[in-house]
Amino acid sequence: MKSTASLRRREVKQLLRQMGQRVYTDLDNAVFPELVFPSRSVRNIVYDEGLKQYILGSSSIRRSSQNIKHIRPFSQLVWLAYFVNKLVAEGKTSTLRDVFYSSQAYNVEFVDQDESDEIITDLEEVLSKAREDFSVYPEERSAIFGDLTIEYTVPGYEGKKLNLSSHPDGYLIGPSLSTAEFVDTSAEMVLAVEKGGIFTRFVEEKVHKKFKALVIDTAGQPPRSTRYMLKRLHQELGLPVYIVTDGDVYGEHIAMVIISGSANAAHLRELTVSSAKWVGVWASDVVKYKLPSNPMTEADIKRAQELKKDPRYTGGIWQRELDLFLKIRRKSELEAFSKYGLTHITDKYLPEKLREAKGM
Amino acid sequence: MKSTASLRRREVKQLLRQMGQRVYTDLDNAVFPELVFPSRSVRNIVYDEGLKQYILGSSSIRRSSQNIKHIRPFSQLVWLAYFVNKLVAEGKTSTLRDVFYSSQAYNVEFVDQDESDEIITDLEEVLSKAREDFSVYPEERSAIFGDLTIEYTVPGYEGKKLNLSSHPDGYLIGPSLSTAEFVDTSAEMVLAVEKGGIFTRFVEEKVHKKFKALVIDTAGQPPRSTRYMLKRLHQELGLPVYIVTDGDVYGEHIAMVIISGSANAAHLRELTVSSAKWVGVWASDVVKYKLPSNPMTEADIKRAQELKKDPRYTGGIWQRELDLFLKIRRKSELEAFSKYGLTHITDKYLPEKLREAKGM
Amino acid sequence: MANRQVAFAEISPSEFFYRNRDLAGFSNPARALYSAVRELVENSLDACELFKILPEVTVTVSGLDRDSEEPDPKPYVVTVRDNGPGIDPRYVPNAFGRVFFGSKFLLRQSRGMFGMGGTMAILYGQITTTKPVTVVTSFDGNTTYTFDLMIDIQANRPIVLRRESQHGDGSTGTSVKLTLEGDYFRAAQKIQDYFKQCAMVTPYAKLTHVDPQGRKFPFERGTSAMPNPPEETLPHPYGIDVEAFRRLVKQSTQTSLVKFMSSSFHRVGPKIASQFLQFAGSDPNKNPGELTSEETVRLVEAIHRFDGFLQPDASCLSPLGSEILDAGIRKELQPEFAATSIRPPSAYSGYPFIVEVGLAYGGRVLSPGVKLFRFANRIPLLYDEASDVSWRVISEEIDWKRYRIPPEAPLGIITHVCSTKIPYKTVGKEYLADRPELERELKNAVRDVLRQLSGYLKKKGSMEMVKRKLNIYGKYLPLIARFSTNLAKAKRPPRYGKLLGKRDSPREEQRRIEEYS
Amino acid sequence: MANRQVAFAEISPSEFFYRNRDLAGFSNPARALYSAVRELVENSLDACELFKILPEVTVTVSGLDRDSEEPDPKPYVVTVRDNGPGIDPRYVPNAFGRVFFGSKFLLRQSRGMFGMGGTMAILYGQITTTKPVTVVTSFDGNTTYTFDLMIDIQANRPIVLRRESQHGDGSTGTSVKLTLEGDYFRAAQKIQDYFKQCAMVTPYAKLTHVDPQGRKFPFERGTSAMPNPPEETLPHPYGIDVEAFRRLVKQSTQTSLVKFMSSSFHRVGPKIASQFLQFAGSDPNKNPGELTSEETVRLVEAIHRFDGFLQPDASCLSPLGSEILDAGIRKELQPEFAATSIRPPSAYSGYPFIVEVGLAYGGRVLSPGVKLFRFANRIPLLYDEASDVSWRVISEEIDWKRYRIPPEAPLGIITHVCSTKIPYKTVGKEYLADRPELERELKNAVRDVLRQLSGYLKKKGSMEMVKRKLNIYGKYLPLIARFSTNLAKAKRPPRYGKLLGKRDSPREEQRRIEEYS
Repeated sequence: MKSTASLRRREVKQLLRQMGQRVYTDLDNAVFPELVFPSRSVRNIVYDEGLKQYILGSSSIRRSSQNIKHIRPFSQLVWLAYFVNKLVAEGKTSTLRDVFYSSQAYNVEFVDQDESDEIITDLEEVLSKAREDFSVYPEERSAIFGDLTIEYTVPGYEGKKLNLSSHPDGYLIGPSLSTAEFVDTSAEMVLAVEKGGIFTRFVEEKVHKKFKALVIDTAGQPPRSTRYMLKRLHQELGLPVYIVTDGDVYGEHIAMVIISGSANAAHLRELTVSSAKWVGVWASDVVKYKLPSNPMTEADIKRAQELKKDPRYTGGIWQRELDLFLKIRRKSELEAFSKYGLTHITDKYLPEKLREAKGM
Repeated sequence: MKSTASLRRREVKQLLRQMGQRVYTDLDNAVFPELVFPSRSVRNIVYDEGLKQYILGSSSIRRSSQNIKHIRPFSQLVWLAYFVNKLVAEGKTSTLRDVFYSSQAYNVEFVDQDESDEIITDLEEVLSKAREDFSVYPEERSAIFGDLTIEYTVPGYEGKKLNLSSHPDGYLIGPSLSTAEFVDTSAEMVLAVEKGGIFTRFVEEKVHKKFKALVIDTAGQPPRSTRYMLKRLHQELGLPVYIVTDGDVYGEHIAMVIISGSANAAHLRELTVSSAKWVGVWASDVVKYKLPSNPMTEADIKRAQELKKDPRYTGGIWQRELDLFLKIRRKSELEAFSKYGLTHITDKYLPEKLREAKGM
Repeated sequence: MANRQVAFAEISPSEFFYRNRDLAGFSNPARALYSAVRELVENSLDACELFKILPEVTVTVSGLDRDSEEPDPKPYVVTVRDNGPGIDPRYVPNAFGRVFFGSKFLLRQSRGMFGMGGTMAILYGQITTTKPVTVVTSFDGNTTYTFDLMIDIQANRPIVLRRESQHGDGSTGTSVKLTLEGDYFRAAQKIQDYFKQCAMVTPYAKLTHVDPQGRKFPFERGTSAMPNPPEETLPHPYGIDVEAFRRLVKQSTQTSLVKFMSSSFHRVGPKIASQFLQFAGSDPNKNPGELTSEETVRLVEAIHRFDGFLQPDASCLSPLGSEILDAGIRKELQPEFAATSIRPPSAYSGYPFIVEVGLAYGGRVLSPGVKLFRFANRIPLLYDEASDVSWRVISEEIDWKRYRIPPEAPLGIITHVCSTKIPYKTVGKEYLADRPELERELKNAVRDVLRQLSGYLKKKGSMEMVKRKLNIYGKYLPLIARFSTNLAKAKRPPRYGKLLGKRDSPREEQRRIEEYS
Repeated sequence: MANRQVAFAEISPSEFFYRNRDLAGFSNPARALYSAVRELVENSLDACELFKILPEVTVTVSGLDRDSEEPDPKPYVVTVRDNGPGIDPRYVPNAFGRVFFGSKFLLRQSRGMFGMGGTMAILYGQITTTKPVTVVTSFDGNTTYTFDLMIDIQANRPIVLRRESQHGDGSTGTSVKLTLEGDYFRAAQKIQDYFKQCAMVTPYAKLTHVDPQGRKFPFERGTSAMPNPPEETLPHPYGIDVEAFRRLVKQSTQTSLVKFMSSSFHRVGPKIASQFLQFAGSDPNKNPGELTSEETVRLVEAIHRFDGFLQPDASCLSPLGSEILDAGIRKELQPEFAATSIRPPSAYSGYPFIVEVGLAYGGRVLSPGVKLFRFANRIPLLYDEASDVSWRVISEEIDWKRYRIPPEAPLGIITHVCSTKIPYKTVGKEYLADRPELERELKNAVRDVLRQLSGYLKKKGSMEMVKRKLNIYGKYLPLIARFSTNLAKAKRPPRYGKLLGKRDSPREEQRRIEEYS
């Protein structure tokens, strides 16, 4: 295994410098500098049948400092490059909110955090890098547990190793874990679960040992850093990824986003694990296991009908389960298995579904 | 340091058995069994000037199995005792939601999770124990970081030790950390911060070393397990607790709940650290540090006016800062310090405030 | 300058209403057909009730050209026949052919308030079809008179085209047949509703409607109990004005003020008259005919300030009464449960009134939700519901939660106001003003019937509850036994069977259930 | 049986309205005082405008006993004096003392529609105070006549108590002084609003109101432009009925149908008359006087089916016009911006009408939010706003977002409908019916004024924008330079000064700004 994290850092620094040079040279030649990057407008988000994910089409934004409407966001974008360049150089991280407040010392006048968040996405596009690569992390964090030894690259911990099975409450997936190298693992798969309660149950029931698995709590729709972690585990360690969610359309969509990405991250292609498998809870499981269930709300039904038209949902279990949800009009939570005892989900359900998944 | 966690577990098992025996004996003597515990009605929640916290008054609920309106919740309460007794015996944990679904195998018919949550609180009262003591944990979890060596008591990890400074993204405070024994620490204080982003900043800036501190991310209003952890760190290790929140009335109230408890946990007295100190962000800090700020909303103002009448807020900085919030009608977030650079909060603000706090 | 002049002209009352016919409910062919039917029916019912005759009214609407497939609007013939007291032939031409000539200009409860509905119908028929109205009537049973009439609108005068008499068959009654341009297609629903609701408050009447296709809709008599006929009453001093006072003086033959007062006003006897005159500082023996204009004004002002007059009584009113209202509701709405509330007489601005409210719950006729049926002097009010005081009371003044009535319960609320003067907000006679006195009485009556319904539902519900709970110990005690045995680590289940044995009998059980509910 | 009889009686028109005075807006002392003032003012304005005299009307309201501290309601004296054409003394007693006698019974645009407001005010005064009305008038300027009148209500006849004449001062005009029981305390606000809004649509009138405390509220003339007087018009065939047709025949001297048609109807000439008679299958040369009743009915039915008649034109109407409306709005609302929209004539049911809409934005008089001012034939409509078609258009039919007007913008919308017949929903003359033709015209006019406002706001906004942006390069380019220097690890700042130098002149700058906005 090679040190991907430090490679990435070097690459980002280089990209930032190139961007600065382009702008500098234009100015020095008395030319209004401009930056060109793909448009994120709804019309430019297209579904790629081959990649099985949303990507950006060919329309571009040309942001010119000559245009009086563009000059403020242009300045903000250059400021952001300047700011994250310092972060990366100093080995520090920052949150989206920090970026907003940090700007206030520089007169670049973000109206609100929504505006600075937008510019951060712009920079992702200009550099073709996810914001985690230039040290901007979200606040929400999910957790991981299992036999994986990592080696930190963050300042003060360089070279230190840790095994992620040593704390049974799980490890937060934050900046230092995201940038750590993977050293060694005995795991043969990754299990991504939607909820903290089920994560704890899995750990308690030693799923990591019984199934040789790394267990990840996605805490609902997983933040990008977690999707990035799943991608790395799959890519660098060759582990298959299985996804376990609540038995409802939102659960189905969590799985879909891990597998095929989301429309609002269509400009980033390194976040999907297209071979990951959604193993449940399916609508058919709700029926088959006679799970305690609740009626779907109006919003649930509407969401299911929307997803039916979504190109990512073509064919396979995706359409089949949406149809069944719409037919039974009921949904179940993962905890519903507790009706049959707390360990039913790990003793009975999970083995059955993993067997089934391997045949998929 | 003695093994408080295992002591507690034994005590809970004994209490559950006593409860069962009382019910059993009554039934065996052809007497309708009943359970008596303090009422949680608003009229029975009183402020104790001495303890500086809310406690329950002298009114009681007499829940009798003879009363046709009581017999269902009575049965549910005895079932819950039976259920958590198994959990404790097997060293397993459960979430509030798990309890709701688990009941469905037993015909005790909770209408919804609100109802089972209520019965869990009833059992807390009957046993005078927090639900974490009988292995029922919330889903939300906060995090800890710093030089503290713990020894696990959970099955499979008994006797294993871990130092909480080994993972710089922080350790989740879940069931295994809550039940672990404290072995050793070099820390001299606990810093509880309201937000994950600031927690990460503190770790990155090595606050744990510079200030010899354990850093806890309360993730907003801290869950009970986190308040329980703060209490233990204070009581068992003798560490003073300092609280750092956003500069608004909700931040002030987070600090207050850690120090004096909340009205809806008035039946539990082991969750407060009455000597803890709120070091900021105060309304006066917003002014003094010229922080970027937002206008308070109608709801903020109303909340401040309510808190002004709250007996816990008598005197001291509590009233003073509320008055100032109401005067300036503005609020600031912790991240606002980023305006002066990312490390301003740890380099300048925190040392100043801790100095100030020691004089309080 | 002399030539600049405004032209003046006089018009007759018929002319005025001809020009402004929408003021009286004749604004378009659909509304006019509906108004013609109701005005004639109401005249018939008023006449029968005044003489306590059990009413039988038949209303036929048919196309003028029966075979015509022409679309609406087109000419229709409306015939209304009753078994009432008939009309003296001397009065027939003016009663039907002259605006402001009628029998409704008295202080007496009647459906008509403005005394011109019938004439307006005839006038409208004439201007849209130029056909005369035909009136056939017998007031003594011996002779039947037939008139063909038209109206000289500009002169407000009847034109008698035909007057014939023939031998009668011993029965009295009147039949009116007029031709007018109408739109039955659009009016049909309102006309049907009108009959249905009429039948609800006049269950003692036999109403028959024959529609243009010849279909017969009979509304049979549900009871032969009839309310007492309304009586004419003297005006109450409260609300009198100078003009009215002067007229009373002119009519009176009394020669002293005290006698005049005690014979001309409602509920004013010699004692109250004396007290009042003392209060007013007037000589009780003064001849009222000698009052100067200034003295009259002062006396009327004193009347308004004096608070010693008695409230008007309602002997002159003719409410439906509980029995008739109940019969009407049961007949038309066939409810699972019915209740009525009759309020004691009250008064506003010197006019006595009585509020009666009925309630119907469940059954096969009502659909879920609250439906309001409004009546005033036995007229169904079908338009502008949301502007009516009853609607306001029901939608704003009632705390429905108090009565624990399920929100989608099938409920009918029937309100009836009778008075010598109904406070209509418009000439259209479709909704009543928010008089506080009226609102208060309606509120009390609605609350009363809701309490009755609430009691009924509670009784019905508690019987079901008892059944449901009978076996509750049997369900839960075994569970409690099982869990506590496990907790106590006991070796055998507890002997709690005796607790179940305590249930000696269902009656004992029920006693206990009630004790704890 | 013979003795059972219904009693019949005739009442006069005065009697009818005396009994039902709430039908004409005289339901209580506050409303009555307001109605008396407005009816008299409207009569004065109608008279002046008919003769194109710039109106000057003074309205004085004072307590009958000026020193009395008595609380309301109490007797008030209302005096309305105008500089109109005056009234021929021969007509004075009937014009003021007789219901259904007046000058409004024509097909002509006027404020009054029912022709009895003034008489009702006098009648109400008489029944509450028994005081006569005093009318002083001169129609030639040479002689001034003074009348004291009362009404014999039962006979609907004036009683002349005094008739005097004296030498005039050369000017014409009428003054009416009546005494009635009123409640100024509760009516004051509405009366004030009435004058304010009147002034808005009659800026050519000088109105003066003197209140009971003697305070003078003058509403000065804002323009001396006056609309053309309304003209009487022939009836349009659309909407004619048999009765009206027969009257036209009777009045006509023509001896052939084709000549009768083309001389009796609005916008019917010989050509259209011939086409129509062919359509109806009638002989154009037939003498209309010889039409049978059946033929008349058939002809009227044919009129309703024929679609070759022209729409009514509006030459008979007297709209305010853009100039007068604008002057009125500016005078009374003193807005930052005003706009008007005058719609072309349209018609409903044969009555021509014109919609005029004004808009006022900003200034010191209006408060935030939309305020609606409604007028019909120049009468302000103050009651029942939510039932009016204008309100419905503004609140439901307009997509406000389209015009980018800030939600709390201080906005006044003025709607004026003029017609030979205003479609009032009630006699109270307070709100207009939802006629689809009317709704469409209002919608178009409101949209038009909103578009004008939208344009104004946009222009105002873009000028400010230009100023704000002038120095924007100067602000941002140095920042871009600084950050890119750091990123590029360059040793000196870039030479971007030339880019700032490119700003040759502010005009060049502005051109570029506009190019990119």
